[in-house]
Parts: sequence; C-alpha cells; structure tokens
Amino acid sequence: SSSSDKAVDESVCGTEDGFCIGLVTDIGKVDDKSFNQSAWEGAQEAASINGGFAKYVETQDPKDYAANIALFAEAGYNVIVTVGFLMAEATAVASEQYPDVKFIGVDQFYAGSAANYSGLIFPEDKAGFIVGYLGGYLTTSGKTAAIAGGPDSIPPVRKFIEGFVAGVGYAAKEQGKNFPKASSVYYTGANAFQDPAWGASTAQQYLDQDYDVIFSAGGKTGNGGLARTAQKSGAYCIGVDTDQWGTVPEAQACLVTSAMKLIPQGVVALIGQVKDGSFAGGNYVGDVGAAPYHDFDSKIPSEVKTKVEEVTAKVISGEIATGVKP
Amino acid sequence: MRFIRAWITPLIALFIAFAIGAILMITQGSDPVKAYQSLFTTAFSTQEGLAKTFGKATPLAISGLAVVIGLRAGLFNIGAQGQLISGALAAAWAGYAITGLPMIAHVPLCLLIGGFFGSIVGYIAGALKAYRGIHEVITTIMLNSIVLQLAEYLSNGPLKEEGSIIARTPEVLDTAKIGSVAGLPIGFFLSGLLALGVWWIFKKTTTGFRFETVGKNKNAAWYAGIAVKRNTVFAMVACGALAGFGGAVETLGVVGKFEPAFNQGLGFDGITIALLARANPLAVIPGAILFGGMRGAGPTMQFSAGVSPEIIDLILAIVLFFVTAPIISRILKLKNDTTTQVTSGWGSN
Amino acid sequence: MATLLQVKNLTKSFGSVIANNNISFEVNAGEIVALLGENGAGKSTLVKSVFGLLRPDQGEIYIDGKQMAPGDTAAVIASGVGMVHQHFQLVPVMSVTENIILGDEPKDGIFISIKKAEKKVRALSEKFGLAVDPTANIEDLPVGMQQRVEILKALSKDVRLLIFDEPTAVLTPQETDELILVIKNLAQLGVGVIVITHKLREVMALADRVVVLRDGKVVGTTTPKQSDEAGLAQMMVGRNVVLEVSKGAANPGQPVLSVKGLEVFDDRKLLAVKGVDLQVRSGEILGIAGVEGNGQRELVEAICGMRVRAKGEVLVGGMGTKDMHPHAVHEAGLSHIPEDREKHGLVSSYSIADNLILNRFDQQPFARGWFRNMSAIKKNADLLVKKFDIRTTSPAALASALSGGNKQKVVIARELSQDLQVLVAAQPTRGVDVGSIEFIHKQLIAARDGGAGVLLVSAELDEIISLSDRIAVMSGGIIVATIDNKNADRDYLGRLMAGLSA
Amino acid sequence: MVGVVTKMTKSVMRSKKTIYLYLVILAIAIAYTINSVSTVAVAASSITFGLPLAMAAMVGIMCERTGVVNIGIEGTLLTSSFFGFFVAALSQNLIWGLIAAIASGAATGLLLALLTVSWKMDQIIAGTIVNILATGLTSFFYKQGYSLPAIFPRWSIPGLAEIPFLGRVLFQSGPITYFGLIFILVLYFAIYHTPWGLRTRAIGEHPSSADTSGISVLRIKYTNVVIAGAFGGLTGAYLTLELVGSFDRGFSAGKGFTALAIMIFGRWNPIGALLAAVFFGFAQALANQLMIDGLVNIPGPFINMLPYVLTIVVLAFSAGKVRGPAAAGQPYEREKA
Ligand SMILES: Nc1ncnc2c1ncn2[C@@H]1O[C@H](COP(=O)(O)OP(=O)(O)OP(=O)(O)O)[C@@H](O)[C@H]1O
Ligand SMILES: Nc1ncnc2c1ncn2[C@@H]1O[C@H](COP(=O)(O)OP(=O)(O)OP(=O)(O)O)[C@@H](O)[C@H]1O
Ligand SMILES: [Mg+2]
Ligand SMILES: [Mg+2]
Repeated sequence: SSSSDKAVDESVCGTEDGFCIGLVTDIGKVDDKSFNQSAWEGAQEAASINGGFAKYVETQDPKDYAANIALFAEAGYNVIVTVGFLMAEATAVASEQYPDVKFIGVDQFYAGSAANYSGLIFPEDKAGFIVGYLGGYLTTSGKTAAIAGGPDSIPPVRKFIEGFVAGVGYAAKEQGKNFPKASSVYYTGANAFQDPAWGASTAQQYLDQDYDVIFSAGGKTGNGGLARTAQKSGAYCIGVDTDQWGTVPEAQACLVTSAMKLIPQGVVALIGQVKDGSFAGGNYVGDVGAAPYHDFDSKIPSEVKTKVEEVTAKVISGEIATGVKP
Repeated sequence: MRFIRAWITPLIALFIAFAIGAILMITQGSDPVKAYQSLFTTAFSTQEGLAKTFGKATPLAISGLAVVIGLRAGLFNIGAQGQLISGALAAAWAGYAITGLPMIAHVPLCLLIGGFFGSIVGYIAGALKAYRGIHEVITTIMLNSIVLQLAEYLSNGPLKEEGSIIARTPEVLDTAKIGSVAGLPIGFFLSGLLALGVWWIFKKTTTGFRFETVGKNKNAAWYAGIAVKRNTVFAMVACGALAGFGGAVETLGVVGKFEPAFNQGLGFDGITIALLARANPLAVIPGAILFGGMRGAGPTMQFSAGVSPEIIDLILAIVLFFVTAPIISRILKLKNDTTTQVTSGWGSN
Repeated sequence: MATLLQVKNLTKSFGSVIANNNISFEVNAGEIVALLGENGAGKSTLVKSVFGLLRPDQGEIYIDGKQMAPGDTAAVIASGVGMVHQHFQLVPVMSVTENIILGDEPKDGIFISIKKAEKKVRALSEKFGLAVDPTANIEDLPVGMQQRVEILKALSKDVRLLIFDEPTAVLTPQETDELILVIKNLAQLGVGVIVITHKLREVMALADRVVVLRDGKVVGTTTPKQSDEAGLAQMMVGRNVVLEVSKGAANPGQPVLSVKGLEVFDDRKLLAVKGVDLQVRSGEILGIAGVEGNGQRELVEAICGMRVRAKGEVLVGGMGTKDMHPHAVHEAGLSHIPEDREKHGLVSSYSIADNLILNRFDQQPFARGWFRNMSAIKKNADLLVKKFDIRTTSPAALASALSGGNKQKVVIARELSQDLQVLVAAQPTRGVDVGSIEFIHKQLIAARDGGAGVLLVSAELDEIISLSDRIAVMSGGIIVATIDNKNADRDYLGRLMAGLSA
Repeated sequence: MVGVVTKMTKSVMRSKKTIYLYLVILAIAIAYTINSVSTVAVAASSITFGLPLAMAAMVGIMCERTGVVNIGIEGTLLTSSFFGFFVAALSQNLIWGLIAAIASGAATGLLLALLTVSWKMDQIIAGTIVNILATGLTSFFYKQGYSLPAIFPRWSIPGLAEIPFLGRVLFQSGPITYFGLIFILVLYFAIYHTPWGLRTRAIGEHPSSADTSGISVLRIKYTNVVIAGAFGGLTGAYLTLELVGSFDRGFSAGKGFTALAIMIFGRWNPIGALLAAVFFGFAQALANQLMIDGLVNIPGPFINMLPYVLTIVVLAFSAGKVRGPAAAGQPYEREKA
C-alpha cells in the first residue's frame, strides 16, 4: 500500500494544518532499488520528521507526468516531489499552474525563477570521480571498467561514468602508473535500464579480460553486472546511487563501495525548508560521496582510505576538478 | 440480436476480469470499490477524463489497425513499435524544421511524412519477405531494435534540441499541432476514420480482396492474377504507413516533440488490441478505448485506493483471455465461433 | 465365412447434416464389399467411423465380434484394420519410408533404424508388386506414386480388414488393374475389403457385394451379377443416368491454341516435356492420353502460364503468352480447370460467391474501379449455383463446406462462365460421382459446341475416348501420335501410351 | 547412437557448409594469435549471450515442430525466473528454486497446451495471453529484499577445461549451461532419429497423417508443449540462478521474442538455432568489445544495433526460403479434417 504508516492520515491534506507530501515516480516503481526508492525514503522520513503525510503515485507512461502531478496538486498537497530529469518540464509547468504548491524535482536542473520549484541536483561526476579514484588504487591488473545501463544521452548516467574514468586516471597518475584509460560501455535500446542478464554477461566479458574493478551503473542492468562480478574472487565492484550493499545483497562479495547521491537527505532538507518557510526555489545541490566499505573496511590499506578521504574533500570542495562537462 | 451477441461476451469478460481484479486488490489490502469508482470517474465520466482516455486510445488504435492489416494479409507484424517510432520522429522533425506553412498544410504534411517514414520500415520487412524469403517475424523484431537505436542517436545528435540536456527534438511549431474539438482530441477522430477506412477497404475494395487472398492462399492468389510479392510488400508498407501515422499523431497531438521514452510499448499494445479485436478493424476502436481508459486511470486508482498499477495489466490479460477463449460462449451456448483463427501461424508460408 | 466387421445402426451428423443415418452392414472375411454413392452420400464418414477417426452419435461397431470404443483409432489398427484414405495421409516433407513406418517404427535401441525400415519397405513393395523408391520425398512424387505409398502404408501391418476410400481416383488404368489384382489376392487370403469408388467398371470387376448409400442411408444392396453399371448408377442417383456421352460431330475452325517446340522442366529440374507441338482448333476437343508422369502435368502447367517454359512458345488465339503469369494467359482467352483445385482453384475460407469470381474480382461488373460490386457478385453466384447445380445451403457459404464434387463444380462454373477461346481441363472429373461426371461432360461438350477449343487431359482413358475429337498420346515427354477419334481403340492407345510403337 | 554420430559427422564433412566451418576456425585462429585474451573473452561471451536465446528457441522449436506456435516464451521465461528466484530465496536452497522454475515453466506450457490444443484457440492469441499474464503477475507480486544464498557455481571439467580457447569458452561453465547444451544436442537427435521425433514432426507437418496412423495427436502435443515449457523454465532458472543471481520486474527483457527470431533463423532445427543464437551472441559480444576497447569512435547506438543489423544482412545474403512446420498455427480437429 502506498500510504506511509505515520499516525497522520490523508484526511488532513488540503486543510489548514495538514502537511502533505506527494511523490510522483518516473517510469518505474518506488521499490526500484534506485532513485525512485531513494526519493520515496526521503519523503517518508520528511513526513515523519515534520508530522506530515506522504503518498506516491507510480508513473507508467511519461505522457502522464502532468496528470500525475495534478492528482496531488488538486488534492491540496503542500509539497510534490517529482523524480527524474525527464519530468523537469512537466514539473516546471505545474509549478506555474499551482503557485501555492512547492515542487521538488529530483535530478532536475531548474533554470527558471519560480520561487516554488527547486531542482535537487547532484554532481554525479564527483561521486564517480571518488569511487574511480578508489578503484585506481585497488586494481592490480590496472584494468578498470564502467558498465552503463543506459545511454550516454542521459546526463546522470554519463556523468557518473566519465567521473569514474577521470578518477581512475587521477589515481594512476598519482601512483605514477601507466594504466590504460578506464574502459566504458553504454547500453542503449528498449531495455537499457532493465536487462540484468546483459549487465551480467558484459561484466563477465570484462572479467575474462582481467578487469578487476567494475563500476556498474544503471538500474537493473547495472545490478546484474554487480551480481556477476561478485562471482569472481579478487574482483571489486562498485555500486551506484545508493549504498547498494543493502539493495543488491548478492553483490556483497565484491562491493567495495557505491557512488552515492544522497537523495533522501536532499529531499528531507528541501521539505524541511518548506516546513520552516525558507524554501525559495532555484537549484539545490545535494551531497554525493562514497558509501561505506562494509566488509572491505579491513581489507583496504589505511593509507588508501586516508587518500580517498582527502580526495573526497578536495573534489567536493571543487579543489580538484573532475573535468566532466555538465 | 446480432449486436447484442457481439457485445455480450466482451461485457461478461470485463465483469469477470474486474471481479478477479477486486479479489487481488483485497489480498493486497486495498479497497476495490474505491479503486473502481476512481477508475470509472476518471476514465469515462468527466470531459477531461474522456479526453485523456481517447488521447491514450488514439495511437493504440492506429497501431492496432496496422497489425490488423498485416494479419489479414497473412503477415504477423511485430514491428508496429519500430514503425510507429520512425513516424513519430519524422513528424517531429517536420513539425519544427519545416517553417512558414499554414496549419492546414503543415499538419497534413507532417502526418504524411510520419506515415512515409513508417512505411519505409514496413517496406524493408515486406521486401525482405517477398524477395529474399526472410520471415517478417525476424525482420520486424530486428527492425524494432534498429529503429529505436537510430532514434536514440538522432534525438541525441543531429536532431537534438539546442541546449537541451536530455535527448529530444525541439518542440514542433504551433502550426503543426493537432488540437481538440469539443474537448476531445482530433487524433481520436482520425483513428476512428482510419478504422472505418480499413474496414471498408477489406469489405469493399479490390485492394482489400487482394491482401486477404494473399493471406489465405498464396497459390490461388497468384493463379488468379494477384501479384503476391508486390502485395506482400504493399501490405507491409500499409502497416508501416499506418503505424507511422499513429506515431505522427502522437507527436503532433500529445507529446509535441520526439523523446525516445515517450512512445514505448504502444506498438506492442497495438498487437494485443488487434488480437482482442480478432483482426476486425472496427472492433479495434472499443479495444483501444478499453486499453486507453484503463492505462490512463491506473495512476488515479493508485492515488485514491493505493492499488499498484500492475493490476491494470492483469485485468487486461483476463479480458483478453475471456473474450478469446471459448468459455463464455460455450456456457451461454452462443454460436459466435471464438475459436476461428485470426492469425495464420507462420509455418505454411 | 466369418463375419469380420459388423456395423449396427450407425448414425453420425455434422451440425444439421446427417451424414450417416442408421446404417447397418457387415463385411465377411475374404469378401470385397463396394460402397457406392454420390458425392456427399456419406461413404467416407461411414468408413472413418469404422476406422475410429470419427465418433458416431449412435450405433456400434464390432470387429471380430469385439465392440470397438468409438474414436479409438489405435485400437482399430491394432485389431488389424488398414485404411487408404480419400485425402492423402502422407507427410509431404518426409520420405516414403518414414511415412510408411509412422506409428510403428522399427527401432535400434531408442533410435529409429532406417536400415530396417527401408528393408521392410522394399520387401513390401516387392510382395505386392507396387514399386516405390523408399528414399524419395513424398512431395517430389507424382500423385499416382503417392497413392501407391498410401496403399503400401495400409498394407504394412498384418491386416485382416482393408478399407480403400477412392484408391483409384489418381491411378492410371494400368495401375488400377494392378491394384485390382492386389485386392483380389488379398481377399483370397481371407482379408475382408471395403472399396469406395465412383468408377462403376471397377465395382463390376471387383466387388462380391455392393452397398449403395444415398443421403446417408443404405438404399440397397446388390451384387455385380444381379446388376449392371446403369443399374448401379440408377440406384445411386435415384434417376436414370446417361453413362454414354452423346455428342454431335465436331465442327473445327481456326486453331485457337498453338504450342510450338515446347520444352519444360519438372520440379526435380529434369526435362519433362521434350519438344511438343500441338494445335487445338475452335470447336474441337483434343484429348491428351498418357500414363501419369509422362509430362502431361508439366505440359498443361506450361501452357497455362504456371510453369517456366524452357523453350518454345504458346499462342492463344494467335497471340504469344508469357510463362509464370497464369492470369495473363487467362486474359488472353484461356480458361483452365486446374488439377489441384485446393491449391490453385479455390480459397476454401472464402464464400462460394467469391470463389466464383476469383480470377475476375477486379473486372467489370464485379468491380467498378477500386470498388467491388457486391450485388453483381451475388447475382453471378446465384446464377451459377443454379446453372451448375452446386449443392449448397447458400452461395454465401464457405467453399470449405462443399463436398469434393461440388468444389469441382465451382471451379468449372467459374471457368466456363466467361468468354473463352480455349479451355484446358486437367482431370476435370477426378473424384466426382457419376451424376456429376455426366453433368461435367455435358458442359465440356457445350463449351466445344460454343466454339471453344478444348484441351482435355485425363488419366481416365474412357473419358478421353468418349469425349475427344482427336487424341494425342503422350509418352516420355513427347507426343508419340495424334489420332482421330474414329481410330481410337483402348488397346491401340494403351500400347502407344506404354511407349511401344504401334 | 555411435553409428548415427559417425554418419552425421561424415555428412557434415562432405557438405558445402564445411567451408564455412573452416573459415570460422581460421578467423578464430587469427584473432587468437593477435589477442588471445580478448578472443577468448568474446568467444565466451558469445556463449553467455547466446545460450539463453538458444535454450529459449528450443522451447519454440519443440512446440512448433508439434504444430503449436508459441509466442509465449517470454512469459515462460519471466514466470520461471520469478518462481526460481523467490523459491530459492525463501528456501535458501538453489535446488528448490530450480525445481520451482522448471515446474512453473511447465505450468505455462500446460496453460498454452490447454488453450491451443484442447480449446483450439488462435495460437498467437494464446501466447499473448501467457505473456501478459506473466508480466502482470510477476510484477504485481514482486517484493524486494530477498536474495539468493548463492548461484550455481561454474564447474571446470578436469582436463577439458585446460584446453586453450575451448577450455574457457565451453568447459568452465555452470551446470545449467552444460545441461542446456547437451539437451540441445539430444533434442536434435531425438527430433530426427527417434520414433518420438518422427511422430512429432509428422504432427507438425500433417497431423491427420499421424492421427490415421494410430498416434494420439493430442497426447504428443500436450507432452511436447509441457516439456518445452519445463525447458523454458530451466532457461529462466539459468538466467536467475546461474547467470545473474537476482530477479527484477521485466527480468527477461524481451529474450523470448528474440528467441523466436533465432528459432526461425535456425530453420526450426535445434543445431541451426544454436548456431544462430551463438552468432547473435557473438555479434553482441563483438559490439561490446568494440566499446570495451574504445578503438573505434562510433556512436553507441550504432554499435548497439550491430547484432540486429548483422542478422538481417546475413539472412538477406544467405537466405533461400525457409519453411516452417506446415501445420504450426492451426489447431487440429479430427472432425474438420
Ligand atoms: N504459387 C506460385 N507458384 C509458382 N511460382 C510462383 C507462385 N507465386 C509466385 N511465383 C513466382 O514468383 C514470381 C513473382 O510472383 P508474383 O507475380 O506473385 O509477384 P510480383 O509482385 O508480381 O513480383 P514481381 O514484381 O517480381 O513481378 C512469379 O513470376 C513466379 O515466378
Ligand atoms: N467434418 C465435417 N464437417 C461437416 N460436414 C461434414 C464433415 N465431413 C463430412 N461432412 C458432410 O457429410 C456429408 C457426407 O460426407 P462424406 O465425406 O462422407 O461423403 P462421401 O460420400 O465420402 O462423398 P465423396 O464421394 O465426395 O467423397 C456431406 O454432406 C459432407 O458435406
Ligand atoms: Mg508480377
Ligand atoms: Mg468421400
């Protein structure tokens, strides 16, 4: 069921004292182990922090974006979270149509000036860079790879991948090693994000060529790549978006870290702004970072950990530029 | 009486499907009454809802017709999806790149261009079948992927909207947009006209007779002076043109531009609808309205009753099952022969 | 003599059609029973019920006194019943051997032993004097050869009761004679036999007893001694049938069909027609006699535009025609009753009305420009159904619902109802009952008398002799002689056909 | 058996196709000398990409050889990987998962047989029903948060696994892979050399000839369609329990449809379909390798369309008309014969 288990119920929505949060997913489900799920976790947490109510609708057809947003807006919801950059336009239009409702667009860069729409964006390239940097220190063969479930026409996908490649390069240079440039493949087509078997087979193809660090990014396709890499001892895999230690448990044998976008935190922060009245629209740059090492914590040399920490700080602050175009 | 008989099976099928759907909802802890109430009010009772239903039904109906033409001509066109995308993209291009035309010329031109590009994809499959003997099931499956990749490339490359971060074409000009009359999308009326047209072609014209004869007995067709190969190609071209046209209507009437994700699944729903309609062009329209209405109301059902939208797929599957399986007609002792074959298999040719 | 088969009060209906109505009859060991009846009288239905292929609505079937469960073909086969079916029950893409062993395969471990199987087929073929090539694919064989395979298949088990449903429809006179011998030998050995045929001559030659069906009922039982061909025909049809063809003298005019130096390959890419010249004049019937497989089929197909002409030309009304365009040849004024009506002649899932205009659907008055003219199509159908006595509930009924004879009438009606200079009739009465044969013969003569040149190809020598004005004998791909009908005589023609110099 | 095999081998040696075989071996040898690692990886990937398609194509072949067109393969794959995954995850036992996958696959076959053989429904419609029911049910009842205890491990076959090239490509695979490959070979021999195969083919071509030979058409059709479904279930198990180790909504991602194309490409012949699938897998692996090596600068979509384009091109130039089982798609009704 879609309603959260909070004490507050739906009847308060549209009334003076209700605080209701609606969430519209992109194509896919709130349990997609990916950005929809992260955003929904954030919405639920925000609801419980602020004593509000949260509910979602799952989009089945991109042509319904506007209609799905309208469901919440018409019902008097206070905040509507829309997930995915494909929904940017529909969200912008809705923000003009419903000036009293606040909109939070996850992964949406907002170029306009409306005060009730905030884009929650992430420098994915930085997250990719950090894990790539780690990968550059972990590899023994010097061969690292990124598998993108999804085409390079989708900016978050491309930025993760290119950031990773840059990060590996940075680590190689730092160590004075002559690694080949990190390899990457992009998968396009009808099943770009939802073909785990393709992800797995492609990971296997890399593993057979002695690649030992594999960053597998992009929905279910990427998850397939992680799960497969876990079968080869000595190989490392890196997840994406959330800490995939929890969402793809079958990958735990290889999962050193994940390139994270802290979507839930961003959503919570922005909804908090709405609640306390400081929400002002514009873009909100969310945090990125590497997930904990979990089982690998003891296996990664502490000097490497320290280096990663330093580089993370520098990349986040902008001292180190990733060189990835936005 | 014949009218009632034609409708009674589908109605009972719908009823059973909704009943099973209700049980599934209860097992998931949702309220079926609330869910169905919201479904009917949003899909069929308000002006806005009807507009949405018909809007969704439009491309489904047109691609369904494209599949019907194939079935009638003995061809199983799995390629409506690729043909539709090709038409949608071409119409988007024509809609923004061709400037200075009045609406009355621009819209038809874009539709024609969409149909034309759809027909090219159909032509490839038809010609490979007629002249190289390659089965249309292979070629149309392969072409779906090829066209999708091309569309991905074009909408992210040469045809990409300047400054856009996502892969899509610019918005089509206002002169290329199809609006609505009386609040209902014009595209839907077009699809109705097309259905009548297709029905009438098979009922009344020599072209329809040619297609159908080729579909039923290639040897007799050849013997009777029907150019089998040419008509095979021609039928696939017609399928492609129709599906491409459907894509164009979608671009000009609903989406306003081309974005790869926006047309997914339409051609495949078209196949299901064509089968539900048992290859009868007129029956495609109610089939498409059912699909359009249910698909359009999915989010509302989830909003108001918390039902996950997969229930819609299940209900549609059950409808298809009971409309086409000879259960209801046997129980009611109806003489409508639901076991007649609408497809010709694919071994014999 | 022991009673081998006993059928008691058997009734079987298809929808509203009662195909068998309370039928009882029996067959004794060593006895040959002929089943006789018009097309659609219910003969095949009856034997299919016996063989377990159909479930009768009522009635019992006993074999050797043991009651058979309805619809249990396997049990019927196991009790020693073999059947040669009216429609070939052979898999076209498989070999002769595979077809014969199907259902009772000799094995070597878990695999089929093709060696044993081929040996078995060779032995069978020797035993019954029916020569076949065990390794040939069925689809490459001429129909007569296929029929042989079908017969061998029925004989391949130890049979005690054999059922033949029109086994001779596609056999040459020689082959027919051989088969009659085989059947008589089997009966001598104590095998009971049921034979269905439309050829009264064979009935007279074979049967110990004749059971006549009409409209699903047994209308009489007789023996060849008690009756004659005319009597049998009368029993079947319920009226007097003229078996002799009565026709006036021919009145030949200009040549309307000329074939010059024609050479044609068969499906196996062997030269089957090796340089044929012939002329058919208006107002005459030219019959082509020959043992099946001597190039007649290829000749007809090449004339009608259905087969590539390797060399030579075909002129219709003085105009050259093109191969592989049967329709264009048709347009030039040649009508064609094709040998394979299911394949070329009809679209069985179309209505009778549509089939009656199949090759003119886009011409006046059946189409006006792009539009089909339904009322003209219906009018045409009503007229032809009446004129050609096509037995159907309605012209809107599907062709698949017609009996074989009536299907043939549809094709004939269509081909004769248009302006024609030349009529090519290939096996026009194959599988058709005596009443319909009489009718078709009249139509062919009427076409001749209307000024058409008729080219008749038939495996029935009697038909050729009685209808033709001139007879061309084909053997080994060439025309060995063309003789005037006055000089025709069965033996003489037979020798020519066999390739012996006369 | 031995006799059959030697005869086969002999006829292969004599056939014109031998030249292609030599060309392929030559090409592999050249590639191997230039870059052995990539060559082995691409070849191994050709199998990983191709095997599920080949196995799924066998489902189609078994059904169509017996006269039932099966476009419900996608539904079978989806259903069986769903049950395979969840039963294995809930019981924490791969074998139970395997059994569940096979049983649920067989159940989809049974449904198809019921609709097409007993009820004589239009076969394309019946297959479509299987597909959309499977899609709806598996996504409606999907729950996240489960995971497998392990996946089927790869078994290196002693001796054979050490052979250069072939060792890695063929003899270091998982159990379902071995079984699948063996099944394909067995199916080939069974179809062409056993009584069952003869009867099956006869039914697919001309069912009444089997019926009149005392063969129960109904029983063989049911048996074959259900066994085919079970093998489809094994294919689903391969995907989830041996290749990937997870399950998600829409997991089969269209493989059931591609398998139809592979079946026709392989001319309804098990070996033909295996070769077609490996070819298709090779094209996919090659496309990947082009991106992996990053040597050519072609836009991704063009590389990703390679398998599809290559298939059409190969067919267009090799072709000749293919003829499927003549009675596939038509229900068999005695009383209508
Ligand atoms: N039933 C058939 N039997 C034998 N040959 C056939 C048959 N159907 C078609 N052909 C062959 O295919 C060729 C073309 O067939 P058809 O006339 O049906 O196609 P078309 O569309 O006219 O092709 P084209 O444009 O090449 O003339 C014919 O010339 C003939 O060789
Ligand atoms: N499967 C069927 N469905 C419906 N009607 C049938 C079927 N089989 C036979 N009939 C009808 O039953 C009647 C008897 O047919 P049957 O085939 O037994 O005739 P027949 O005496 O063998 O004729 P022929 O000499 O043409 O072979 C006919 O009216 C025929 O149309
Ligand atoms: Mg032509
Ligand atoms: Mg009969």
